[in-house]
Amino acid sequence: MTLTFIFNVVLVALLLTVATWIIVARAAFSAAVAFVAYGLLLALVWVELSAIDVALTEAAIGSGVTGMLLLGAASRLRETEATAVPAGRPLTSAVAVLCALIAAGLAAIVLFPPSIVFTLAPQAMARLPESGLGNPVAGVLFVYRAFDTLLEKVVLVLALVSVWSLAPDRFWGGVPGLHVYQQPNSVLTLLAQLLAPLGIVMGIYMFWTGANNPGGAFQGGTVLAAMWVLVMIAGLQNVPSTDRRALRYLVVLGPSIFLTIGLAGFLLANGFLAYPPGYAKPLIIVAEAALTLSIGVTLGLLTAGPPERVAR
Amino acid sequence: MMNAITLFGLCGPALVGLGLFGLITNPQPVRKILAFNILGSGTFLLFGVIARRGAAAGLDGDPVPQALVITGIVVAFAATAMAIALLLRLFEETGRASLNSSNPNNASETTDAS
Amino acid sequence: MMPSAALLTDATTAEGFLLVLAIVLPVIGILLLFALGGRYIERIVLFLIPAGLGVAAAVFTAVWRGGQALVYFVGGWEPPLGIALRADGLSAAMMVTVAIVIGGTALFARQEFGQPRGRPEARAPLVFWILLLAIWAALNIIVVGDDLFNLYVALELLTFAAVPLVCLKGYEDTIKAALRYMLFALFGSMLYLFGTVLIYGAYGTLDIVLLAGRVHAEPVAWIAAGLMTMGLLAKTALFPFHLWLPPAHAGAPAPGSAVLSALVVKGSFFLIVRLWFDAMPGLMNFAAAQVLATLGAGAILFGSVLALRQQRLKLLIAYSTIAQIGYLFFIFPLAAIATAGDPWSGFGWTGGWMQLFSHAFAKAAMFMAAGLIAETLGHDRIAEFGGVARALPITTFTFGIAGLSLMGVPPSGGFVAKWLLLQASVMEGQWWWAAVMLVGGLLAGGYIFMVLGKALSSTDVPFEARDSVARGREFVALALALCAVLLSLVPLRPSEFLQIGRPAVPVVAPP
Amino acid sequence: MTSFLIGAACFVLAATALGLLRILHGPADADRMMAAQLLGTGGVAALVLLATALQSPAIVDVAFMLALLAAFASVAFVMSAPPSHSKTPPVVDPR
Amino acid sequence: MTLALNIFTVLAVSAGTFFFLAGTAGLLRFPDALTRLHALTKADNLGLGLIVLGLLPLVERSFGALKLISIWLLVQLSGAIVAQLIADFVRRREPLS
Repeated sequence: MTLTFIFNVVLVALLLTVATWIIVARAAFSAAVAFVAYGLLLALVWVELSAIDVALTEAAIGSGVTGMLLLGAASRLRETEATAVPAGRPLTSAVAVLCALIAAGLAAIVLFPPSIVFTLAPQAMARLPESGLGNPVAGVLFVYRAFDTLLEKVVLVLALVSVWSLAPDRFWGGVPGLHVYQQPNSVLTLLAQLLAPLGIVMGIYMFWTGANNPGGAFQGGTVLAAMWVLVMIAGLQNVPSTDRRALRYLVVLGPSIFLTIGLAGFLLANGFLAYPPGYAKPLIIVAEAALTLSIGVTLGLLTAGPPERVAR
Repeated sequence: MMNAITLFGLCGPALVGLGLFGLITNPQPVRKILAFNILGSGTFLLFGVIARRGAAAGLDGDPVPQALVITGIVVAFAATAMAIALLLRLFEETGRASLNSSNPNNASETTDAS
Repeated sequence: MMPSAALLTDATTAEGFLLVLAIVLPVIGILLLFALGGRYIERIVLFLIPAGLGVAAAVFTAVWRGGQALVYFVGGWEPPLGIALRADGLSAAMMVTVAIVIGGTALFARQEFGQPRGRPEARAPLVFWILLLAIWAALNIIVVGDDLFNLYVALELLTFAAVPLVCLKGYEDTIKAALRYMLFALFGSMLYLFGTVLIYGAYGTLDIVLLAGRVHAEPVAWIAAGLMTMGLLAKTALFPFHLWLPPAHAGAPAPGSAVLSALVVKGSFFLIVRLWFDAMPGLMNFAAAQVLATLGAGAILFGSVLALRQQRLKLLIAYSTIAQIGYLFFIFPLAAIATAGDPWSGFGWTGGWMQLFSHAFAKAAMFMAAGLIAETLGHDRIAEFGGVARALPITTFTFGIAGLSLMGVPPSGGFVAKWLLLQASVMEGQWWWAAVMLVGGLLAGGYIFMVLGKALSSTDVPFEARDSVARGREFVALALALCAVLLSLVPLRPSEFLQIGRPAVPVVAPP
Repeated sequence: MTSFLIGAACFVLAATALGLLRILHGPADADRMMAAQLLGTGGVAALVLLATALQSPAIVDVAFMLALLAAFASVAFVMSAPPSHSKTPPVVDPR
Repeated sequence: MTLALNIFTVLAVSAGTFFFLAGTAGLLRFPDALTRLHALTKADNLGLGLIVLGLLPLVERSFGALKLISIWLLVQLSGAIVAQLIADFVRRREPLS
């Protein structure tokens, strides 16, 4: 029993306790508060699994923007909780047994790992120098499996369209509601004024360091999104109306540049999403810079929700 | 032999079980969305364990699953945002946030055609 | 024309770039539409739809002429490190079907979802066209994708496009239906992702072709396949996971319903087939195939009976979709366990796919017809359909010939499909499926004639046509219904084409 | 020194973990948020300890990220909490 | 010199962890939300501050030390402000307690 192992045991115990609480808690808002703590613990778990890139993502998303979304929704829906009819006890027990069985089956798979451990780490490392990147995770995201990354950005744009599509017709192109129920006060304004510049520096640092160290466009973009939302909540900046051209250009900027670089690969390199030898790193950095910005704007708008007011 | 990899490896399935349970049994959609996030985190955690097991070539983990988890987290966030937007819109339309009454056999009666 | 083992290790083929184009074209459309806004809908769509159709036709021709699958390694990175795209005969046929139905839907929806001139950007048109293009992109990835995680992203893209389409009209019930659909879909995609994770852990690759060589029948493969199948079944709305489908498909605007019913549910079905036949050949055994087909049989009987009891046309058609999806699952016992050795040339395989294609065309046509009827009447209550045939003869005719495919009556693709499946079940000695199909055909006949009978009857009180329907849209629906009929004229050709690029290893497992 | 630092990280985590009882018991949501806040600071402390013990500067970045977003989460909590004069009394968890 | 620094680190970090324990104890034992909040902010600021202070001699690069200090400053600042926000919130919500 090493100290690290004890640390991990404490961590897992905490994680499972909080997760169980989130599932069984009576009030949704309390569960959403606990979810913030849950996201935080998950980030620690990812550090312990030596996946720092993921830890950064989880820290930014889990306790940041997802937390805000869930808190806002749970708060809004608080009045409806009394009317919710819980499932019957026999059904609940049956489902509990079924889920326990599934978990046990999966646990058995973990306890009896395959005799040969497959890993792509050697292959990923062997070809990494061709791209000039130092962070193998960035290598997977922007070189080997760049197609996934491109599609994921399209998924984000589509998610935004879907969220906006929920606006009533008259509010289309209007201003998102942000689901905030308190008036901003001077303390909050002060916090936003202090935190936002730091956050913006952090976002840019994340994107910049991502080529060689853990970090990258997504982590950077998420911090930017959180800071933008904070600034809007504090009333330092108005929520932009969704028919603003500039806003829409910003959303598609990253995916468009990435796609253009990908298509240029047909002419200049080995094919779609291939980079010309020697130009891989600069091209990836250009794409990542644009993506950081677009992700920041898109995630911020996703958090802000569908338009709820007419733009003035 | 219990080590950190096995420990986290068992935590993943436990979270999946919890998440599935919450997703199926909890009547409130917002709680289902919370449960979906726990289910997702369990899935990602298991992937992280698989990545950790594949440590080789001077790396502490296989970078491919790690990268896929990042993509997965992004997609799960987008899904959460969308589901919550739907839920809040439903609440605004009806003042309720449950799916109970919409039995597909009679919900049609109020559906406007065309 | 016969597949050979060498094809599977093929490098990027000359026409492989077409596969990228098929995916990228709609994606460009999404980005342009979002950035430029409603005023450019006409121009962008007018360019993209024919271009996409052209690419699909080019892929089809290339596969046909080359007699082998098209392969493309994205970025030049070979699997397992990179992502491959691969189009065999089946993918090419799917791609063409998708392109035709999307094209038809686009023509049909032009009027309903046009951006009004000189007005500020409207919500429904812009959203509709972006979603339509996203569905197209997602389906093209699904039919040519060769990497399980890449396919996961595509599945999510499909979900995120399909769900808002359900509640595009913004009525209370459609929002509820969309939320229910969303929760089912989230459940489904997470189970799919979990299976993918297990597969990577056990076999170190996500590439379908590479997996086929590595997967053994062992617990981890079974659990992974089981979870993924369950997740995909939830998205396909196979009985008993069908609860979300009727309100969702009935609530969407007519062109949306057409795409949802004709194509979207087929995307996840396609992945189930890819999983069992291509990624994990040899895993399918008699019992598993029987379970899947039993659910299919349940869907046929349950869906048809409920369709008969519906009072509204769109719900009737939605329940009919549940039933028609059921037939698709007969492919598992009838093709996987083929006694003839090579399953790809068997009746079960061809019949299953013919069912998918003909249902896609017929159901799209039917939902369009229903939309036109509802537009004219201002409602879709079947009991008050008297006189519809006189007001909308072409649409009524369309509904009728699309119905032929659903019933399995000649001349129609549905007839060929069901006849092939019947033959296969008799040949395989699994007559019980034949019995279910015959009952299903009778029930389908029942609900089709229930509607037609009302439509053809005259009424004492002449109804007021709320809206005159443009002839052009009636002809679009008719053309799609005729596609379903035309399929019956090429009964043997598809069987050869659908074998192109299939793995040479036969899927045989003794009962 | 390495094991001392890891031990200290363990201790901090375990100590703040006790605060978890406040997440479970409440009684008010503000108490829960405070516990989450404490857990955040404890997590940051544990991470800087680990980062120094394992000589991994990247872990410090994670700590920075947590510190930055812990404040964001608290703001989200305070701002999105429902107005206290809501029509129906809030559901209070009795546990 | 190294020994002295090591002793300093051990002392500072130990003191820091103690403050975390004290903070938790306060959070659990104090009777009402405002006093709990008070205990919490004191503890985590002092605790983290002492730990960061203790770690400084071990950090090799000056950039690393700068990062550590800025983390502490960030937690200090935002902790103080967030405490005030939560206090406001508690006062508004539960005027009696």
